[in-house]
Amino acid sequence: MKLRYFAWLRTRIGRGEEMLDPPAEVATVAALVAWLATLGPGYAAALAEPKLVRVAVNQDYVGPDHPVRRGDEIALFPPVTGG
Amino acid sequence: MKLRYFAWLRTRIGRGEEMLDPPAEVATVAALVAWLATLGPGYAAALAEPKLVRVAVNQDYVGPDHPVRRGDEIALFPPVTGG
Amino acid sequence: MIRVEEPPFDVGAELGAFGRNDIAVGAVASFVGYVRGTEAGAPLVALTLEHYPGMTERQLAAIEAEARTRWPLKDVLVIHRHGRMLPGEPIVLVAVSSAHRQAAFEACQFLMDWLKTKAPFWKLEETAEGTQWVDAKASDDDAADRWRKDAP
Amino acid sequence: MIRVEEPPFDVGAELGAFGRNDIAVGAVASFVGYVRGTEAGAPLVALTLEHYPGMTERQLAAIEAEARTRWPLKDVLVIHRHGRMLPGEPIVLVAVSSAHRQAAFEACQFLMDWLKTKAPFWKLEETAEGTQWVDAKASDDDAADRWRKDAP
Repeated sequence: MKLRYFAWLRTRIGRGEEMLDPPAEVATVAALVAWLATLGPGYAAALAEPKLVRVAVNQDYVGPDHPVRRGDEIALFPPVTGG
Repeated sequence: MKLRYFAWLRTRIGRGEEMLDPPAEVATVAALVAWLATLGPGYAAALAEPKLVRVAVNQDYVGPDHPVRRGDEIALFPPVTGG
Repeated sequence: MIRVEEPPFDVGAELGAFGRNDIAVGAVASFVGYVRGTEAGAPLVALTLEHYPGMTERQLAAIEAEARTRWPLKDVLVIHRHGRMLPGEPIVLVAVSSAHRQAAFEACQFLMDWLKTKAPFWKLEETAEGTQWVDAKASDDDAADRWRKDAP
Repeated sequence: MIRVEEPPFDVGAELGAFGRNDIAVGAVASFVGYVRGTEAGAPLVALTLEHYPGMTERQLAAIEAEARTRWPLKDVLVIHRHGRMLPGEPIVLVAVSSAHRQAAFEACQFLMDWLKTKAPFWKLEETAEGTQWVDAKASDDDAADRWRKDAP
């Protein structure tokens, strides 16, 4: 699946997007975030406070129980601050 | 005192302003409006519904008990509809 | 600034320049009222705004002063036309600048609501059938009443 | 209309033209957000807006659609810039036209409140000390929450 990161999640993780292939048991947004946090210190720092992480699947906001599937575009970012 | 009329009060009374010298017992806005209504059919028509008449003394809104004095500029008009 | 004037004003020029003199301005809220082409279904030929010279400026200045006591505003601009105007022409413009958006929005709405119920203007509509004074709307009184500060 | 773009836009030209194609428009409410020259007392060098291309346009279109279900609107214009911008430059413009002022005011405020909490933009402030991501404000969530339609 395609992962995208924005704002300080991007700078902490050190990249804006990547293709990843998580194990089959990673079936929800919450599981995906937990798995990502194990990928390295940058990921761990970026995802240390899961309540500050917003997730969009295929460009729509979703909650932690939303399923994630191969082929999805999944974006992680902090609360938005535009306008 | 100087009387000024606006909008449909002006068109019913038939003039925009005039100098008038009401009797001494006409000491309040309410009394003035009642006295004006006796001056002719145009005045009577304009002032038939006193609750539709707004009054300003020296360019400030006032209530029916406000005193009126020689030398005042007193304006009568319907509820405003600008903006 | 309060301006009561007869000729049409240039909405783009006014709003393009407004608030640009102050680098502390983060938010500009504005409202422009235009003459609509129809009233109650009938085509409108023109609208004439009568006003009470002197009292108009006085009331608008008082409304601006009241807004400034309620919100931390930078600039305030109120332009209100009088005289005869055609469909599509602007009647009134209110613009407010502030550091933050909530103050700008609220003050702009407050200024319009109070202006509608306190500024001595009266609308005369002109249609093919003739002319008619516009009645005050209860909804305008209700809108203005939202801003009343009742004693506790 | 939704526009997400990088260069500065001309506030006067946008607002001067807005809503002028429809004689039924009686009211235009608008909001413009500008880059302030200081943040928390420190002079701001620049502000950079990062966004999520694609999702931004999608969310803004959804916000406009939601506003149109709630109020009888004529035109809606949302311009939101991304990239690096300097103090005094406009960041965002929201304009709404309607027959009557209350709908225009409410919809304009609704659009800004929802945009602030739903459109995927992130502000990076640049001062002499370096750069810093702006934290989301609880007050923005509160403002957006006003418009929630809770089930009875």
